[in-house]
Amino acid sequence: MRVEGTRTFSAPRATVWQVLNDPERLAKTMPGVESFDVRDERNWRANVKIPLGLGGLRMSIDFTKIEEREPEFAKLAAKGNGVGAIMNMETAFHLSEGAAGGTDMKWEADVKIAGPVGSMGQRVLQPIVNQQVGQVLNALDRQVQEASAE
Amino acid sequence: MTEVQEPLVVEETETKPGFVGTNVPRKEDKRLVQGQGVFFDDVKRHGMGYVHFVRSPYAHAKVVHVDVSKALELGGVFGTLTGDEVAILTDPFFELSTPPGAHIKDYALAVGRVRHVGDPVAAVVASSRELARDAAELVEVEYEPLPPLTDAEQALEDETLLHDDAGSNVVWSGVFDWGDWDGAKAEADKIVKIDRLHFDRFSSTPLECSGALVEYNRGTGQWTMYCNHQMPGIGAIWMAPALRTGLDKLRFVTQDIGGAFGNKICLHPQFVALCLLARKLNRPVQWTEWRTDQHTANAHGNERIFRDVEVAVKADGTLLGFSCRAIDDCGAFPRYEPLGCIIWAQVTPGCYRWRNIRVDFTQVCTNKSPVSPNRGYSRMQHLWLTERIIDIVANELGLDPVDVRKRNYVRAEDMPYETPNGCVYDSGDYARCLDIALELIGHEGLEAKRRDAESRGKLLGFGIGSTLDSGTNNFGQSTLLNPELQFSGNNEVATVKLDIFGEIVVTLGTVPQGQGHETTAAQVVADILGCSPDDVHVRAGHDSYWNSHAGFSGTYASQFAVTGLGAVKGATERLAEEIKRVAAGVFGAEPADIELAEGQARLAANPEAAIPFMGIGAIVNANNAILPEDVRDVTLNCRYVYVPPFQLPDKERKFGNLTLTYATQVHAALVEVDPETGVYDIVDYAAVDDCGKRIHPQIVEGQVHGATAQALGAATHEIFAYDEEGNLLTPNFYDYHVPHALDMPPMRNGYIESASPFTPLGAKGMGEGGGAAIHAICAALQDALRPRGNPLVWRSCNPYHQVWQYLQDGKRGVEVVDA
Amino acid sequence: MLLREVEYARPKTVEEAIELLAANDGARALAGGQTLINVMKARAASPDVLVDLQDLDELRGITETGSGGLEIGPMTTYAELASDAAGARSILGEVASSIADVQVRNRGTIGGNVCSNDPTNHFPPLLVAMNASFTIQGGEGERTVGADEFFLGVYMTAAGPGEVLTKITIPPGGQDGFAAVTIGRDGTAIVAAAASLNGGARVAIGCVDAVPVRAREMEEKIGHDFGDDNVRAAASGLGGTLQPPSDVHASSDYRRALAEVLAVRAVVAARERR
Amino acid sequence: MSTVGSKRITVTVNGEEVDYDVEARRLLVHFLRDDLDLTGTHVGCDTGNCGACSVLYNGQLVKSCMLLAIQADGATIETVESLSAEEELTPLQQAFSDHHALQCGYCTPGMLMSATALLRANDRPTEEQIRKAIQGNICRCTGYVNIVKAIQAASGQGVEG
Repeated sequence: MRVEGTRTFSAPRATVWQVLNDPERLAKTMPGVESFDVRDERNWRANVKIPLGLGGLRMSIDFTKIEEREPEFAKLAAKGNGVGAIMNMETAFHLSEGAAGGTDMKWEADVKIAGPVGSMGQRVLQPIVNQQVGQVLNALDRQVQEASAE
Repeated sequence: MTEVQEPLVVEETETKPGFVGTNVPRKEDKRLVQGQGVFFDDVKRHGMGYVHFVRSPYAHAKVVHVDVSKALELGGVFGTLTGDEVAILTDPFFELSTPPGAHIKDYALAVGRVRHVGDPVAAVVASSRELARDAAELVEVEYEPLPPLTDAEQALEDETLLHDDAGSNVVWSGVFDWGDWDGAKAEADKIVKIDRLHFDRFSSTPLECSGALVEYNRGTGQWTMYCNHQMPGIGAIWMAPALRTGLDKLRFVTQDIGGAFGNKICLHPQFVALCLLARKLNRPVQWTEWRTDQHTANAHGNERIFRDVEVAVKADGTLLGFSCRAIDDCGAFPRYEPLGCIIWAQVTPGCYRWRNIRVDFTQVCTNKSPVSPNRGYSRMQHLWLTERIIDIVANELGLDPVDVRKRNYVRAEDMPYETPNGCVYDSGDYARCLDIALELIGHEGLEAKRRDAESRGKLLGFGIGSTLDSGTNNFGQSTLLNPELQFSGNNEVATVKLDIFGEIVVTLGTVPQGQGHETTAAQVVADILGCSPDDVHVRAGHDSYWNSHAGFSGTYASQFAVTGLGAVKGATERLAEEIKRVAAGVFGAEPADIELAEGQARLAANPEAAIPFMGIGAIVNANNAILPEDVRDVTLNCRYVYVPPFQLPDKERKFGNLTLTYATQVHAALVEVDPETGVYDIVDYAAVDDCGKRIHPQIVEGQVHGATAQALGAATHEIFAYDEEGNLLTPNFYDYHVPHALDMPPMRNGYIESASPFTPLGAKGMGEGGGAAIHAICAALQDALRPRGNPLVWRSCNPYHQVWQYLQDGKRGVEVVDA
Repeated sequence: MLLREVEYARPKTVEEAIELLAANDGARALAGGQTLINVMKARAASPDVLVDLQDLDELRGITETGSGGLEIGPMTTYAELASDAAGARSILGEVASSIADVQVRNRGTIGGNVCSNDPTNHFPPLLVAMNASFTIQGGEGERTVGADEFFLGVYMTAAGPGEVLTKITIPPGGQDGFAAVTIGRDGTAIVAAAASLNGGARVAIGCVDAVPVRAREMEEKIGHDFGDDNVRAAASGLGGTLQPPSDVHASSDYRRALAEVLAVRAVVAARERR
Repeated sequence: MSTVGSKRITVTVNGEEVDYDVEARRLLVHFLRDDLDLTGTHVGCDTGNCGACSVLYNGQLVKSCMLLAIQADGATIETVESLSAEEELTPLQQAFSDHHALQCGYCTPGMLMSATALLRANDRPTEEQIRKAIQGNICRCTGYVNIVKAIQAASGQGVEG
């Protein structure tokens, strides 16, 4: 399933770029992260418990930065493994100078979920993904604020 | 009299002959209503292990590595089995197809690659069901995803291959060309062209899933499978060579089976895995399939796409013939296929007299669940095509579908009727069945009903489905696909014996799943021996060690009333003759002087001189020194193999009689569509059936009800739908909605009896004809939507969103050109 | 089938239940179990601890508070709602009796229905339309949350970890309507719409997002004119404001179209209720 | 109070009181079938849709696959095995046979329990009420036609299962 959108940050593009490329900060934007380790500057692994009200879906997710053109484009691949679900996601960010020194981010993500959850949860997955994405973007906003405050 | 009368219940004690044709109480019922039936999952053994399969989450992927070590460390785990072991310990199952399909390698577990979601990659055995699943979660499998193929037409391009050994995704292809299609086009006034018709995937989804408890006998090397395989004969033919053992090393035992409908014919891969585990772990192992497993990885009905359909028709609606490309999607492995590539030809012209038919047929593999015969197997798909053609042609030419049918139906006076491809329709009166259906559903009041619906903001639609249920296969048809195959004809076995205390014991080669074989067999025996069905003990279920069986034994393809009961009749007549010889010997009379009645053998001329069956049984089994020499060959244990009168088909012309009997179904439906939402109700329904002589009318009616319900499900909500990743989106009864009690329309039933001239009892196989309901609903929707853009109903499954879509885009994909 | 290992407790009081739920963030309250047990069977989600609320009689029952107002114990089953106990607001019984089947209605509870908040559930949109409020008890005592704030996401509500939903309050009223398209009769909802007319109109749509969606524009356009024409006019364009999921039962566009049709039918049904 | 992973429960099944150690995760249906060997209660799905596992739980119709055995501590359960003694069929069971309301017989135990619950509450149900009462029980053989007939016939005799 594809989700995409745009987001405007009241911070310079360099700051947004920096946040998007800082695993530590990125980690803080993801829901239910229990542990996060940086293998190298292109590869990270996160153990997450995606908060589903009925008791959370545990996954270990490997992130790989597969493409970047500083400061306007980055592409990230995520491969998640959990019981009953396997997730493959590719997400891309386009940053451009926005009005009043702000930054416009155009993003798109292609999320593929296989396994029992993938087939059984169809009617609930899309709302969940949309909602999680919303939370990630809000968290990203906060990180950008913090970063520009520093 | 067209209404089926209320069941007549025969008194338990009644012993008058003439039971065939009456509703005697079903012998199966008592144990089943008391919860005392024995289904495979009810069988337990000391120390048995529970099997859980580790299944692929991917539709298509390389299996890089399977690591079972963590699972083996878990307490209570007895052992595991992986694809690597299977590849060493077994040979691939034999394939029925010619190349490329012939080169496909199909094993009990995935070897090196998974080809559909749910494809088993490993098995774990543990001391409890829960532990087995826990352990299965600890098996680590590394996959390398490959592009999934979920579209049959895309599969034809062979850009991605499922089976490298085959070198193509095509399993089998061939052109069937009967009559003179080009001549028909020249003779026609109009050619109706339909771009695409799509018969969707579904299956009968028996309520009891598949499974078995398997024991291995180290001393004899024999496996015993307490299971629900519905066709053990063919199961053993697949399994024995794969396991590198003999047929007699495989014992299949079934008692009660919770429905099968064809879906329990292709269990050999799972069963081979169980056999390997039972031997490896030296303990009984038990596997119970889950609903989700049955939906993702057992047996779907064939999905079939018809492209470039052309119909040659005269201005008055006389049909001359049709041509099309058929693309059949058999999923990841052929298993029982490519037999579906010929089975449809049993009903090539449907119910109609057109003589010129050309079908370019191709079957391909995709990354979906494998298929297997499913009630109405392969004929259902083809008959949907012929019925859709009738209603589309009528719609396009502004003709009445009733008139078009009556004008083109094979007529009663044409029976027996030879079809363009050499099949022989034995008997029937389609037009009369249609008249009865129209009467039952009140067709004359149709326009008034339309106006009434309109006044309530609804669109009323009327539709007919007229189909044939071809029964008793000539397996020679397989040679039309693969000339190398050494199959032809058909056979079934029964034994009937008279025991020392006078018990009459019957064993069948068939494997019943609710069709009432114990009851109908007893009816036939009782009539011949002059006793009550209550005096006849028909062994429940099937045990391949103790039930005599033949190569084609089993319960499938609408044939029990012909082959099974034909065998019972033959064996009973032999027993009757032996009883008469014994009695004649005792009385110093001739066998011809003896009559059998009231459980006795007696002198017709002097009924006082009678020996009860108990006496006959005692003399032959325990007191035979009193018998004259010339009667001592009598065993009172008679076996008969019924063999239908078939010839080898002509391989060159793909011509010959492929089945013995043709039961008729003519259904009619009224639907009301809510044009705002696409939601529709089936407000009235009529089903008329003609299966020749009815042995047990109540059982026949029950089969009609059930087959109709399954087809109504397939027409409305039942669809195995996949996303582009190859995830099955309807893996359970939430999303795969089968009819519940509130979903069923009122059902009016009628029947006629056109006895078959070709069968021992004048009966025809039946039970698979419900496909008529799919056609009736599609036609009714077409009729209802006509005022709203007259869209083409091109899918066989039409849930509400599909109907709404028709209303939005009015998609046509049909044109009429002057020839 | 075959759940993962789980711990179990069967408290005798709400306080005990809250203690148990607070003690382990993997703990879940078990009400009727008609959703939770199923999810656990699939092992799609697996609580570490189940806190079985079956003995908490204080969470059962329906009290009339006058002019159609109700206080409903969350452990009240669909069957109890259907059996006219909620006579003052007959819509509750009508909707309850159309959920699934007898077996589910005997076990399933209104509290479980709203707390699981599966997008296809009937009660979330209905209770939003009825402007219900939800009383939640936790370690820090009791708080009350309005319907518009209660539903947070799929399987997520304001009743968080260590908390128990103790009361559902329906304000006075009576002109309620509900309309749904389901998969077969009494089947899973494809889209559901609920309306309650109390002065103005409150309209909520289910199965089009993670939470029930208020049709606020439509409500404003309706104002106090519940006539067919005005309601239809008010509903047109509603679909465009939604981003419904698309699945095997419905495309996003189909859900948008159904939302408009069903919203109208729900309002009309509410208007016609006597 | 503390939580448990398993527990000895006391349940009255078909009139007999049984004590049994069960894991907290054990479903009631597996407890009945595998632990107590009451195999008349069947499993036809894994999502609580088919009703083949229907039993009476404290007099109420439930699906035993949607309940944990440990929840049943202290409860009274009736399964299909309780309906009739070895020989005599009840009028409901007899009506199922007389009207050919079963073919493979797999859904029948659950169907009988649903009909029993209906007839205890309403001895003259209408067809609509009967269909509503068995809505939670899937049958793949009969199309429900003869099941509805059989329940009507049984209720004509004003009997409970």
